[in-house]
Amino acid sequence: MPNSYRTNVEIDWCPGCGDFGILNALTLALQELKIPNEKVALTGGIGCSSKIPHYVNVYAYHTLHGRSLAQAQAIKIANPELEVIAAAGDGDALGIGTQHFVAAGRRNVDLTYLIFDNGVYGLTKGQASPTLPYGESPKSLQVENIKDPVNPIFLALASGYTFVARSYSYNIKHLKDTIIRAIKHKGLALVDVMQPCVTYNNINTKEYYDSRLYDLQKEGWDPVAKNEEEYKQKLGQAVIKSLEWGDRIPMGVFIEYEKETYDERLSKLLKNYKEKNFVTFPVHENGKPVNDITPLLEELV
Amino acid sequence: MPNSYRTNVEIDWCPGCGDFGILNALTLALQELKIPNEKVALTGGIGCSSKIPHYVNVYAYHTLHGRSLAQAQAIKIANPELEVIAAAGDGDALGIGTQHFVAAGRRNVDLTYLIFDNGVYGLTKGQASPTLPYGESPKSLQVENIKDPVNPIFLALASGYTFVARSYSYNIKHLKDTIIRAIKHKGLALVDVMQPCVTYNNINTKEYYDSRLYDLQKEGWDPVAKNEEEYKQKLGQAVIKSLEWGDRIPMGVFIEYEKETYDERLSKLLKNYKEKNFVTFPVHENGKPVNDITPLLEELV
Amino acid sequence: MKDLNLMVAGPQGSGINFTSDTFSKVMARLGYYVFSNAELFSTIKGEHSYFRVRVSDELIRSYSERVDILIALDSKSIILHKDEVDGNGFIITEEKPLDSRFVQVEYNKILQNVANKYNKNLSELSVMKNTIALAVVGKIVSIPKEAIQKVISENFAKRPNIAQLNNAVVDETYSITKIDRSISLPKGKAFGNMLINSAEAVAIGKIAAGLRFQSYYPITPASDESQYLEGVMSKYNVIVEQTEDEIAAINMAIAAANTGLRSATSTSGPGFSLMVEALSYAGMTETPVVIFYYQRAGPSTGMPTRHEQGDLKFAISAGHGEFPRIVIAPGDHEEAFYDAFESFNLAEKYQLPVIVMLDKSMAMSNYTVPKFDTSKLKIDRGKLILEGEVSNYKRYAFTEDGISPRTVPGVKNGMFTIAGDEHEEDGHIFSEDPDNRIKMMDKRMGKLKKILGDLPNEMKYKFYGNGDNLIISWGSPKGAILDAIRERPEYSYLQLRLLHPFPADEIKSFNKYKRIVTVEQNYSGQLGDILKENAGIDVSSRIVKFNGRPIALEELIEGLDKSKNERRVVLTYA
Amino acid sequence: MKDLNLMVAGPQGSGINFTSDTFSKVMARLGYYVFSNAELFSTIKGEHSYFRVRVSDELIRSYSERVDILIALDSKSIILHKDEVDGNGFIITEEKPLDSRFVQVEYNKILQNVANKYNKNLSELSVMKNTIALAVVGKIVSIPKEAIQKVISENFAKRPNIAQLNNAVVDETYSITKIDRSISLPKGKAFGNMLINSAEAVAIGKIAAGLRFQSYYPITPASDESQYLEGVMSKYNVIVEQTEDEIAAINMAIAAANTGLRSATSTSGPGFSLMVEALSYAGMTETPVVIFYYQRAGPSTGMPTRHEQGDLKFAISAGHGEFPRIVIAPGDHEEAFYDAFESFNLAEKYQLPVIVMLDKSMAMSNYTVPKFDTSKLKIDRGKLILEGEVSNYKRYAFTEDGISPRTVPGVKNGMFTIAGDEHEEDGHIFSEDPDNRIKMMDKRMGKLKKILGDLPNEMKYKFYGNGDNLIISWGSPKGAILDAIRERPEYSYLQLRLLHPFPADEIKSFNKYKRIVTVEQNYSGQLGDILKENAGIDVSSRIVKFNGRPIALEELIEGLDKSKNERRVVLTYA
Ligand SMILES: Cc1ncc(C[n+]2csc(CCOP(=O)(O)OP(=O)(O)O)c2C)c(N)n1
Ligand SMILES: Cc1ncc(C[n+]2csc(CCOP(=O)(O)OP(=O)(O)O)c2C)c(N)n1
Ligand code: SF4
Ligand code: SF4
Ligand SMILES: [Mg+2]
Ligand SMILES: [Mg+2]
Repeated sequence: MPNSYRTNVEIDWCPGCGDFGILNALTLALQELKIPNEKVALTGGIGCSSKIPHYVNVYAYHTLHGRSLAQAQAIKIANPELEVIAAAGDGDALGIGTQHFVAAGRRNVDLTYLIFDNGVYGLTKGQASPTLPYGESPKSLQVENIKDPVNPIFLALASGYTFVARSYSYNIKHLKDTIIRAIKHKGLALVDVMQPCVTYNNINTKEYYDSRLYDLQKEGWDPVAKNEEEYKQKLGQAVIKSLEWGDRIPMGVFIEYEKETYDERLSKLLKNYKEKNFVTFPVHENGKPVNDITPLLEELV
Repeated sequence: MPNSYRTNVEIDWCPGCGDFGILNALTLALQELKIPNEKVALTGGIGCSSKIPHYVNVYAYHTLHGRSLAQAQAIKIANPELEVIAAAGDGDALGIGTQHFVAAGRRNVDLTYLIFDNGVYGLTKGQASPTLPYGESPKSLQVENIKDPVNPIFLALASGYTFVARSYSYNIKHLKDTIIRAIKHKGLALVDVMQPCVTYNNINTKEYYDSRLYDLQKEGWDPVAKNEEEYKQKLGQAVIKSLEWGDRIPMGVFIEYEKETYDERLSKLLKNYKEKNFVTFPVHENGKPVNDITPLLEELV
Repeated sequence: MKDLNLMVAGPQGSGINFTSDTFSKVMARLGYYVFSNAELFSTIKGEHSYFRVRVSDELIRSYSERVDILIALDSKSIILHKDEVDGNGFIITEEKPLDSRFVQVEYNKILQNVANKYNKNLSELSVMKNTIALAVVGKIVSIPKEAIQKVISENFAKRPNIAQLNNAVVDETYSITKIDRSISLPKGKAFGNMLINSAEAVAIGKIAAGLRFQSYYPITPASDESQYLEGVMSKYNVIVEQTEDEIAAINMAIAAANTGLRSATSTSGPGFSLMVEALSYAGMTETPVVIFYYQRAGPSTGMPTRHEQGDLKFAISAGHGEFPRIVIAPGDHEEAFYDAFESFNLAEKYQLPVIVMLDKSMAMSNYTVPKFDTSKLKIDRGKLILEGEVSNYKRYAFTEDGISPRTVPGVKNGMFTIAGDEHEEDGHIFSEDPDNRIKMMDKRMGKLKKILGDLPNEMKYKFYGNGDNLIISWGSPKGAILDAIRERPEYSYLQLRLLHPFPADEIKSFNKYKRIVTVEQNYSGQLGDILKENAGIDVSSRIVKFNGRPIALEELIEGLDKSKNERRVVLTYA
Repeated sequence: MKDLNLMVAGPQGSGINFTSDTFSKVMARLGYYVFSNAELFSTIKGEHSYFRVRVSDELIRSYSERVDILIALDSKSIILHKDEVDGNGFIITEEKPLDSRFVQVEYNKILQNVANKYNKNLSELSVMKNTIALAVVGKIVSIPKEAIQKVISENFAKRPNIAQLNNAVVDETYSITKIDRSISLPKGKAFGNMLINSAEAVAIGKIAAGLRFQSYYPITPASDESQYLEGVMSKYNVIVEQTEDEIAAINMAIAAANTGLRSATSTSGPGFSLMVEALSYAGMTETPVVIFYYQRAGPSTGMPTRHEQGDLKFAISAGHGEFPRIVIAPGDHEEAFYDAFESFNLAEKYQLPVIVMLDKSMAMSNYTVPKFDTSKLKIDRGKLILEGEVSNYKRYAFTEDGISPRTVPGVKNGMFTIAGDEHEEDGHIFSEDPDNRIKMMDKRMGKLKKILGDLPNEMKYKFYGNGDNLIISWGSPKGAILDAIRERPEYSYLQLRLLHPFPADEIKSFNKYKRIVTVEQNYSGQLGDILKENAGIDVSSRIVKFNGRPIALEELIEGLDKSKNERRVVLTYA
């Protein structure tokens, strides 16, 4: 049995912040899956959200603003035996880190990406984040937001994410189940979590979401694609669903499609990658290099 | 009448490179539109493609790798009277500059973005670019490409580009017409140009494209959306079309939708933005600042 | 001189900034010099934080370790700060008194009385505990309650009901709270001063300079400035663009500059690091762009809301390859204003990037300064051609003074090619001619000498005092140093303002002082290295502080005394 | 000693590299010392470019301005280079002879003869003009044609038909070309040497060190190394990951390092600039990661295929805030190999980022070196715990030597929290305690002193010669300097290898030489500044070169002579 998944660090989020729900759902999911603590790596960027690695009793990487996903992919590539979870704010993920968001879709590394989507830059005091809807001006903004929001679901579908879902920080059950499903998914899984920021975002609040979010699966959407043909066809429909944002906002899984993951592809280029764990596969014996470079030197003579 | 649109700089692309076609089509388009040379700003990133600013006789910004679009947007914001064209390699646009690619969709600045899409990093000697299809290994690669390609059309649709097209460097007529249509479009227009690199990409060649590219418009696709409802609905269909890549590859306009541009939105925040050109609107009179800061100082007393 | 030191401590988000800001404003209005600063956690709510306000009838520019009045809004504040409070001081609290300093305030009774009077629920008023504490301080210092109420009314100008309730709380507090001792201050004489911080001073300086384009990505402590600008952008025609990251911010500022707008960006360490590639581009392309660099405690994310001056050598040498730049450091809010203004002249006259070094303590400490004098401000846009027509134009033409005329799009026949590759006079990049390379490097790097020749001495350094020993410093320690040399007149003080290019000739002449020490807020004493490299000055001691907090007056005096015997003195007061 | 200098000039993409590489290999096989270098344009095809190959029976490490044989593959090459060719030299060309140096070669006739023999079209053979020129050189220098043919066969091992045709061209050229003079070289005696450049040397050094993770974003001249690694990644179990940008490259390398792999990234100036934020993170998080920094001519995109050492001060001070790093500079391909190997030991032992400074001339000049000696290579991974179980684990525990044990995911109860914010021993960031801050800064920065104490002298500097005057330099000028002091024995040579932390004690002791000059390939003579700052050495002259081309032997000798009277000597040979 794994140890408790909570560290005993005091949490410094604002009371009522949606982040608490995500922390709870995540630790519940890990508990349910019974993954040993030392086999889990959790990364965060910089932001309120990205403090979560300090609260979860696993190998925790508190990285740089926007770089959570970049580092998470490298961790999984370095050691495919780990369960890797990347956490990020919407600013991290869809502002400063967008190049990694898109590039990750090309790799399909088997990890879970949780976006704490609150429409604002919480830790820097409430500026517009890339997901803040057009024309809104939550109280912390000096001027209304004149940019259109990024649509994380649509963007993930376009980038090739093989599992794409939306969930909600105040629906712990849905969120926990979605995280479990995302972790179990073999490939890159995105969970875009609607996460009210009670301090700065007085628009996208609990009240706002409670009345709007509906469960895609309950309304019959089957996101699973069993082959490429079906995947392509479902993509179009998933995109249409991702455009719904108004009186009704869909949550649940938009697409789920299993194909080769990055470690499987890497093993095409690296003959020992599948059998050996590169971390514990030694590079020296009592200091003597294991690699014999003589053939390389001979080639140059 | 504008001066010639070509500088007398000698071109240093490899003989036969697809880039020549883009240069030709672009100068023909400018000629046809008769925009005075001094009213055009053309930016490039870094790459074979991004040398194009040196060859066109307009205000030319040869920027940094990946930053063509970021700078182009600022030019248009600084002076909305200019016709702004951003050129970029696929590495520029979809590798190192992806965060700008996505963010630009949120602004909808009225400019034209030309991607020179050759599947490789030409100037650095042929490494895989983000659009190189999975499993391919053009002769310059040491190992086969194990990443999936970015789909620029799909990504642009997801990012909110209001005009999205594909064209082909060896079909000057189609390319010129597409560029003209893109320039005329009020809003952010992407033209993803299939551009064979004769030196490094021996897969996506002229022969490859000649037999595969078909004209969407000739097959009846009407990309124009006249309102938001229609736009959303056409997005789904356009996405499906963007997934075609095989024996048949669609070219032409995938979507065209006019909505508020960024300068229109900016004038909501800046009362003089519409009437005055901020470049020529003076900041001083004989050295004396025009802005009177006294009210700001008074507020602090 | 008599000074009063107030500390307001409590959980972040509990309104402690409201209390200290209001008190500062009230005292400034009453003609006092005020110096305040904030110690916040990098969190939004809950963590223990505090503000200090120092007030005096004479000019003060630093904070004191002594606390005369502590407003303790929770019991943690008492535990953490009670030992700092003077023996004759006051501790304003709800809790049971531990010694004679404690003033127990009946918060709930006061609020209940007001609630009854206005027919409100007690819970609606619970956020007004701060106001009570403030009023208690007012009573201790014998401030007329109307002075407080006026400022409260202004603060809540848009919400008169709230103002009314708060002012009723002031009335009630004044009427029922009993104080058996008081503090009397000489009458204030300094009227008409502004209460301001450097973020505001810089923003206003930029507006005066005709800033037209500001791009930024949010970051503490730089973004306060951009937010201030957003508040006035429409009135002063400034495009303020929040970008997707700092790379976009600097690239957009560069492009806007090359399109003819006065352009700037503001950031802190992590953001500046991401701007370095484009900084080098600005140098190569001779682009006039200004970067306002608000330092905070590093490395990496470090302590984002804490103070440091750790980025001096980095700012001077950031960027691959060699290119000219100007690095200047204001030392107080007035200089921040004038330097912000002047930085655009420098950038456009010499066509290069200018970096203005600021820091968290400047951005977040409010103090009183005289209203800025705008009469001598003069805008000089250098060799800029904004309209009309030119002929035979070459963007990078070799000229006698090394500066080429600069067109912008729209100018007929003025078409340029701007290139970050090495280029010829016309901006084209294809010859890679080795001799042209040498000429172009000489052209660009030659600006540094020209700048040193052109700039007036007060842009290079300022000198204070008449002691035989010399303190050399840069940036924000200025206030504490000026206050300290009043107590230790054996020290003079050389404030270095132009950090790059280094004014070696001028600074070398100071190498005659008996003993030279540096004062800086970083680990290694970077200025000491720079003085050695550029002026051959080997300082006898480096006084440094790097625990994230600004320098207090008393510890600096102590540090100066210690520096007689120690090569490195670490200040540690928190 | 007798040396031979060949220049192969022509349009880029016309195969001039094939000619020079083949000639180099042939001569190396024949026991000669070979030194070659390339001058390419930043373009793919068409622009004029050239390669030099210098050959001698004695050790040489630089190129000479004198050209003995010029292969001119187009008329532009004749115009540009004929004046460089020695009066008794040879100009191999298709065109009409202008003077006695010209050797007119009947390219078309030779190709036609071979085409006829093998029943081919002439057009198919037109790419083999290079081979003809090579064979003519072979004849001039009296090389047995079989020596050339053997190397050609190896080059085209996978395309034997091409090999056969090329070798037929060699036969035909040898048989019909008439040469009336020749060059005779003493017999070569240096057998068994490798012909290698630093990109290869570094790659092989990394493999020996057990590199497991290399991330990179393509950039000249760094990516040759990564491409070499891709070629052997499967065999040696190295994950080579081409990333979306340099920010991802360094972040992935850091994460892989913190997951337990030996990790590195390689880049050049523009890419390094983008890595600066994460470099500071690596310093703060005590991450062992190695950055191989291939300098090229800056600023900005500069001259991407040209040489410079302009990034020294930048590499030393890059990153916001203060943190420890190691910066080392190999001066030749052998050192590049050993330093690449050792850099991983340093990174893991001291848990910090290590920067290895290389440059374009090292990456792109091939010369002969003895086979690397692997017998003394020793891997030391420091306090790394890869498996098993630990207890009471704290990633940033204070220890006597300042280095904390380091776990990786998978180790039971070894859970760490890595944080770029200032942290406590357990990696958590919430106290922001000022005293902990001081201790943590001391812990990290204290490594610098430890490193200076631990490292052997030969990692810090090397010393050559016995003159009374001293040249101080770093990196690639080493070859030219060693060759030059043979001619000017009044100079000794101090090669600085450890650039940061600066070995001040050791270097100060050299301040006794009559006259000290620096030799560097940058504009301002950055090493001069560093010597002044750190060792109080005020050099009497700075010899610099910054036109994008490496230093030639003759100009350096001249520069040394000039340095007696000039504070700054600019070398300009192209
Ligand atoms: C390079 C860099 N730029 C800016 C910052 C400042 N910064 C800290 S948190 C943050 C934004 C946080 O917003 P988000 O990612 O949405 O997370 P949230 O706080 O809302 O959970 C920013 C901009 C930084 N740390 N690093
Ligand atoms: C920051 C940075 N990284 C890397 C490079 C090196 N570089 C020059 S061009 C190029 C790629 C060019 O590829 P692409 O954008 O597809 O343009 P193409 O040459 O194919 O037209 C790269 C990586 C650079 N100039 N700057
Ligand atoms: S500021 Fe917003 S996101 Fe941050 S902790 Fe508070 S409620 Fe949560
Ligand atoms: S390398 Fe390719 S893209 Fe570049 S100029 Fe040559 S053919 Fe064109
Ligand atoms: Mg957020
Ligand atoms: Mg390309």
